[in-house]
Amino acid sequence: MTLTAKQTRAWLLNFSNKIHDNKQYLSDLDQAIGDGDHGSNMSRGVTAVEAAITDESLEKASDVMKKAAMAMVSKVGGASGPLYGSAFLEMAKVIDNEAIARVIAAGLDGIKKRGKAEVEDKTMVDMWAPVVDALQDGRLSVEAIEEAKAQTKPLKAKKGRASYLNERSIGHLDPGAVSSSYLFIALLEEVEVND
Amino acid sequence: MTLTAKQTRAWLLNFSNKIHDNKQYLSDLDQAIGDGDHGSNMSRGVTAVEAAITDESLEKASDVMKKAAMAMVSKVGGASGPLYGSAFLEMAKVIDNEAIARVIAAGLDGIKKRGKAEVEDKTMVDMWAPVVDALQDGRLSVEAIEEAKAQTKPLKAKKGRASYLNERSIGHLDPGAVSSSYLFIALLEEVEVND
Amino acid sequence: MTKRFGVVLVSHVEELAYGAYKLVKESATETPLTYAGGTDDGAIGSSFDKIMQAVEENEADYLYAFYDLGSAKMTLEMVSEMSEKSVEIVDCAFIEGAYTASVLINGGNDKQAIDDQLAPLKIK
Amino acid sequence: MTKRFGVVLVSHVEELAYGAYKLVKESATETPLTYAGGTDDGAIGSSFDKIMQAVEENEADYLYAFYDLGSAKMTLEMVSEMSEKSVEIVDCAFIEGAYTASVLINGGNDKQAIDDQLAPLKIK
Ligand SMILES: Nc1ncnc2c1ncn2[C@@H]1O[C@H](COP(=O)(O)OP(=O)(O)O)[C@@H](O)[C@H]1O
Ligand SMILES: Nc1ncnc2c1ncn2[C@@H]1O[C@H](COP(=O)(O)OP(=O)(O)O)[C@@H](O)[C@H]1O
Ligand SMILES: [Mg+2]
Ligand SMILES: [Mg+2]
Ligand SMILES: [Mg+2]
Ligand SMILES: [Mg+2]
Repeated sequence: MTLTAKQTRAWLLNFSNKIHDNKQYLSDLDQAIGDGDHGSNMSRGVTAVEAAITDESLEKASDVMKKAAMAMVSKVGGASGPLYGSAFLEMAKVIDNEAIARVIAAGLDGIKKRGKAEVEDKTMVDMWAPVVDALQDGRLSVEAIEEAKAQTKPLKAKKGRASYLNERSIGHLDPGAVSSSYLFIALLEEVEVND
Repeated sequence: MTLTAKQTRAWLLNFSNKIHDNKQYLSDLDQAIGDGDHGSNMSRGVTAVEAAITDESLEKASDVMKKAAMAMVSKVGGASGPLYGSAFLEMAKVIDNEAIARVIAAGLDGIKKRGKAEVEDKTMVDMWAPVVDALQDGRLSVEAIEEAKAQTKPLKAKKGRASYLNERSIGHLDPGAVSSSYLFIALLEEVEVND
Repeated sequence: MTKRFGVVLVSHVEELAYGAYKLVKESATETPLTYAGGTDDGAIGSSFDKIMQAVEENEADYLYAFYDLGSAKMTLEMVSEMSEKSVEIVDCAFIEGAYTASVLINGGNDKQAIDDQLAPLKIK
Repeated sequence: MTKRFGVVLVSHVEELAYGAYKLVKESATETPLTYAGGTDDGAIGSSFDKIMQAVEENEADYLYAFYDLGSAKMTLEMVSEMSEKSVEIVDCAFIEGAYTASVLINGGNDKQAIDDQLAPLKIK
């Protein structure tokens, strides 16, 4: 089944709340291996998303997702802006016609094209890729999301600010993967994804 | 013969006047192949030299030259600051005991060590080197100085801001060589160098 | 004289972008040069809107774009994809690359000469 | 904790030096970091006194010094020769080199690790 504008809005507003609730935690994670702003970046971004998608005249899921994309691109300020922005833009292209697994897969493609990261580079990809696999198998769960999050800890960062740290990035969760976990937990809370 | 403090002061004050008189011209030369500040840099520098060497209690030529050196290093603001400064510092080390040809040769060594330039790199070296040769032969003259200046025009710049221009630096006088010409014309005006 | 080539400077910090602009402009007085630094509210980061403005306001229509660190590049790429102009994002040393390109453009060099002199400065 | 290594940023422009400081400090919060930009009267150029102050005020006694363009390097060399501290002038990309060294110092890396990661950034 495909997502409606209403479901997409609910999903993104739920995600936004989770980001706000965990803003400091995300920044603390980023302070350890980056520049300490992932929480404030994401908070700024999702605040803009809230304002952009509240418009009830947005009739299609693609309209909501495209608005969210531009808000993230314009307002986040860090790497996660163009990354989430690209993901949301690619998802907007298919969200009205494709099942959720294909939608998230399109988002993952957008992130990979924008950031050139691969699995195990310790980036957002390390959350999105396992989620796409789980969705394709009809078994996405909070446990699967938490497991994917934990799997970023032993990785050495190969992209972004954390890559300057080489071995010293090992032992830390990737902040972008953690913020992405909220996106998918929010999805599970708002939508029946495994049907 | 060696230079006295009085002669050294007169030499440098004469040089300073020439710099002030030609400030805009030096900057125009630098605008063509650099960043347009050689005149203002040199003017700022020699103004500080004037203030520093006016002290009559400086009894030795080396005291005057050392004061001039630090003034140039501290106040010029461009490459010519450490270059003239290094030249003056090296000259200060020998000026009380050596003939003028050896003094200027020491200055040239200071410039070469600081800037790593060689003859024909279109720099200050292209004025100082021929002057050292002429002094060693006891035949420094205004004509020799003007000839050395003209010889910088067909050179391609290999050092400094002008080097970014490659072939387009050809056909222009080097501003640092021109400012150096004033130093040596001033020397001729104040001291009997060819004895 | 209208020049075909221009330079855009993109930095995470407003002062860094402006300072780079000042340094470059001193030597490259005629090169179309614009800059964008920091987020919309002046924090450390990149602004899609500021970068887009710098691109659109630049007098040239073929732009060499320089950035300080990789995350600014991604925002710059999105601007590039959405702008009508040709924006060549250059993976060179930020300050040194921008200075080199700007001075060469200022001197009327052709693209091959510019690209040749930028090549040794590619570090990203 | 007092660190052995620190970083000094030297630029021809005040804003560029300060902007670079802000960018680097965001990620390298514990690295001893000082900067000097522009002439004494705020014009474009280098100031021996400002650079000397940046070197002396830095908490570390082994300093990696980064500069924007070659003429600032010469003034930096004179400061280095007159200072009691060990000042290693690094011929790397200004922003990228300073960021790299500072982040590595912040993480407690040894000199070999710092030098290894700076090597690919040498362009001067
Ligand atoms: N090249 C990349 N590909 C995928 N994800 C990336 C890449 N670079 C960075 N990221 C993600 O972005 C997160 C950092 O986001 P943020 O702190 O907003 O960016 P910035 O590095 O600009 O401060 C990282 O934790 C990582 O998940
Ligand atoms: N490496 C060098 N060796 C010798 N002289 C040099 C060198 N680099 C620059 N110069 C001299 O300095 C002059 C420019 O001085 P100035 O305009 O004060 O410096 P800046 O390039 O910092 O603006 C040049 O014309 C040249 O004579
Ligand atoms: Mg960050
Ligand atoms: Mg950031
Ligand atoms: Mg100059
Ligand atoms: Mg200058």
